[in-house]
Amino acid sequence: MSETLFSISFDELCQVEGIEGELIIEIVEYGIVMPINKPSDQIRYEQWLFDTGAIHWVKKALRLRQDLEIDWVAIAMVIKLMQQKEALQKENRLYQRQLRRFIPSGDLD
Amino acid sequence: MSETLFSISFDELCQVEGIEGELIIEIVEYGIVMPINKPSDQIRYEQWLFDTGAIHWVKKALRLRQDLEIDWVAIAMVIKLMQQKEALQKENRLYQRQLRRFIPSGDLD
Amino acid sequence: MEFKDYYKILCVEPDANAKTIKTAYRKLAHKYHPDMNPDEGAEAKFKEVAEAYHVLKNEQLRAEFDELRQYGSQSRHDFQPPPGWKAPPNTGQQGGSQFHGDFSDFFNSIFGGRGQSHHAQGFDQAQRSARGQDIEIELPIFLEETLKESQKTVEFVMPADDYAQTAPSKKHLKVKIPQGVMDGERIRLKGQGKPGHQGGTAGDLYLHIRVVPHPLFDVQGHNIIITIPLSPWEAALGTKISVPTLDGKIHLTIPPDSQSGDKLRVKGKGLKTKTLIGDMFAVVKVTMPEKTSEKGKQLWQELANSEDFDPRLEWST
Amino acid sequence: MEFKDYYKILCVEPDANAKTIKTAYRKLAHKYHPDMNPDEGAEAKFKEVAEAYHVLKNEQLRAEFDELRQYGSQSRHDFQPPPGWKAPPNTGQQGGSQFHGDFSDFFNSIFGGRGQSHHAQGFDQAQRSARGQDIEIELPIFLEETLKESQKTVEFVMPADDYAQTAPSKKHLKVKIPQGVMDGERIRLKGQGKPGHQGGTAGDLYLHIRVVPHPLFDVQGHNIIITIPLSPWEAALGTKISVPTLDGKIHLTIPPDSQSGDKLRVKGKGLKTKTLIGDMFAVVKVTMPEKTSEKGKQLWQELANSEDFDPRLEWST
Repeated sequence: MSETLFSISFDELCQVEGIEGELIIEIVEYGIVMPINKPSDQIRYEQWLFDTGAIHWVKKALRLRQDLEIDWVAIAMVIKLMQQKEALQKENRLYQRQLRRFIPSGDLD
Repeated sequence: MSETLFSISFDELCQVEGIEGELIIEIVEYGIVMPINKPSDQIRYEQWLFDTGAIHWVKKALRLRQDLEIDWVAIAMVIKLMQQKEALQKENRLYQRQLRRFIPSGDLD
Repeated sequence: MEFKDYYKILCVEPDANAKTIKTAYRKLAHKYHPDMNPDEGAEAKFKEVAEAYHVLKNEQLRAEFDELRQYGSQSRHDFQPPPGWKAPPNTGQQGGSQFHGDFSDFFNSIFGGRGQSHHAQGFDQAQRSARGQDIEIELPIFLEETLKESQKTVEFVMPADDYAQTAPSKKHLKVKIPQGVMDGERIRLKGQGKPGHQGGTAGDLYLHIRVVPHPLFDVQGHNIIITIPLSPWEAALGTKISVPTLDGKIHLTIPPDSQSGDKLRVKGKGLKTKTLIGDMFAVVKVTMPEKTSEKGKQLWQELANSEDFDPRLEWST
Repeated sequence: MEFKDYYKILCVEPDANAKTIKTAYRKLAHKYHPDMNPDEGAEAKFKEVAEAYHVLKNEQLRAEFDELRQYGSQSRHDFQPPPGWKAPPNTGQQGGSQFHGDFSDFFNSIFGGRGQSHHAQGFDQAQRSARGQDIEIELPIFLEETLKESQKTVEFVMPADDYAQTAPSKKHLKVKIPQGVMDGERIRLKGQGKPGHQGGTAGDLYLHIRVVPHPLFDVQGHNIIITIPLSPWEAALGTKISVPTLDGKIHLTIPPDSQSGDKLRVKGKGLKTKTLIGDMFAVVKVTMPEKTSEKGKQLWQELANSEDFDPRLEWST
């Protein structure tokens, strides 16, 4: 039976992506992702914990940086917009499903 | 009675924003906006026509570039995502309105 | 007037170099930029950050600020420029970005109109051209009005002149709204924006069309959707009803044994542009009376006994 | 094998300088990047562009390519490297971005495994660490399964080893799915990804939770919504019905004179996490029988006569 985790530590994240801790601190400073234990602010970065959804965005941010050579400010903006888009798409699917319960023929055409 | 227009010419756009034509060509090259008569491709840029919605995005692109000092690739990505977000929000509003016709009490809470 | 410590605003040390200042600015700016952050207060925060950067990125302004800062830091809350400080008269705000050039009283008291043209390359409208600014306003329009060309009187406030002394003024403008405008479209009224300066042309006025949500019709592309409330007996027996459209009523035949959610298409009763005409979709919604009479209750009971119907058949499979 | 003209792919002249090449690459890359463009074919196009850039941005690779290009441009459609061309053996693909390092046969035939580690700074995983790659798979889960901790057997394909000779293989893994997982969440299984190389630790396996749309229940936050089909007489007279929830049936009292769209709240029958329990909302939907008996028609007619009800009252105001 494998252990299931919902988080990843700062150290582990450094290993996963093979990137410097500084880069991760940078990513956090730009607000691309937020450690789940950050708010207390007393926490040193070595103790940061990220949720497993954050890893997905960290990887995407690194990929965008590498593939498109855009800087952190731009990446932060792009990631934020992508996250908002994802949330809207999810909302959309819910509304559509709900609507179809009342109009089974679904979308107009 | 004022004349209503749905487009703006390349020349006019240069005056509006007080920017060089080169910058506008750049914006078009990055796909941030598209002249409405572009597809024919034979059209020289001096003859480009933009729809009045495009102006809105041109201005936003210039503002982002000035205020945040991000480059064109990043601006193109940000603008594209903003446009997609806007479309999703519009769709969302339609679904919500439709849903409320069948569930008048609207959102759950 | 409160003293503004631009270093504190950007969270940098007073000896920070240009690169550090730029990085600090951008980190804060992308967080609070009104295009990225709709929160109340974000725009004000962005303006503050932009003003700090505007001063600190310019060597001369920064030097002047540094000088003042030593003086100002002693009288933080009731700052006045030192006697003899040569603040040029405020020449007002100038174009470019909608954010730059909109500086605080503190800024204006120490720098006046100076340094307001340090825009990025290509944006330096105020110096190269005196074309008036564009103005954009929202124009609410009823769905019915989009069916044919209509006339509207548009009211808006013309902002104060950038250079001279005119105050903001109310403007009225008669406008022809073309057939088939859609929600979110922008209409351009050439030369109806802010007047130009020194012979420059006037800016344009943009009308951002907002189609007012209709009590009966929803819009989907060029089609409109109406919900048709039917009593259960109308749905069961079928009926002919009079249905509103955007231009007058039509008669619609509801077939017997209609169901909630059934959709009837009415050709050509949607939105109209010069090139295409949408349809209207009528969606059946079976609606119950608010109250039932004693006679009614008896009839409902008889129906319950007579009809062989399990509305929740899907639950048992 | 087809000859790939990397200059054509980037739309640049063969004498383009490094800056032009970079600009050309970025212009194309942001258009086709899989994170930005979901269209079919976009990813293939991006990989092509990335490969071209990978070669042309590297002086040595570019020089070798230029040499080959003169040779290759003669036999465009059936390209073979010239006799004696020293293509090192393909050492396989290596980590970093999910796109870089995934080169065409053409690339491999001329450069082999060389030049595959020219990633941007900070990404050069392959050289600094031999930790295995992470793997992410989608895990469909039924809504009912989220109510309590459950066990699942996860099946996935372990990709081929980057370095050695193992083929892709099917893996089975028993996994404990915690109570209250939500759609879109990711679960991490430490060390269950690709094995490491030369003593490196294994990568992780991520399970991306996809809650399967339920035939009856919709999810909104921690609440669930069920539509309750009622016959018109049930709605009029009220009734007691048995309603499914995620864990067994409950009895629900429908009051008389219920209306389509009415919403009943059933406390505590929503989704459950360790810290909170959502509610179930039951939404009434008045549903007509598919067919009406002769007796029924008569009763409907009597109801029509007996009840004083205008379902379309809102249209006349």
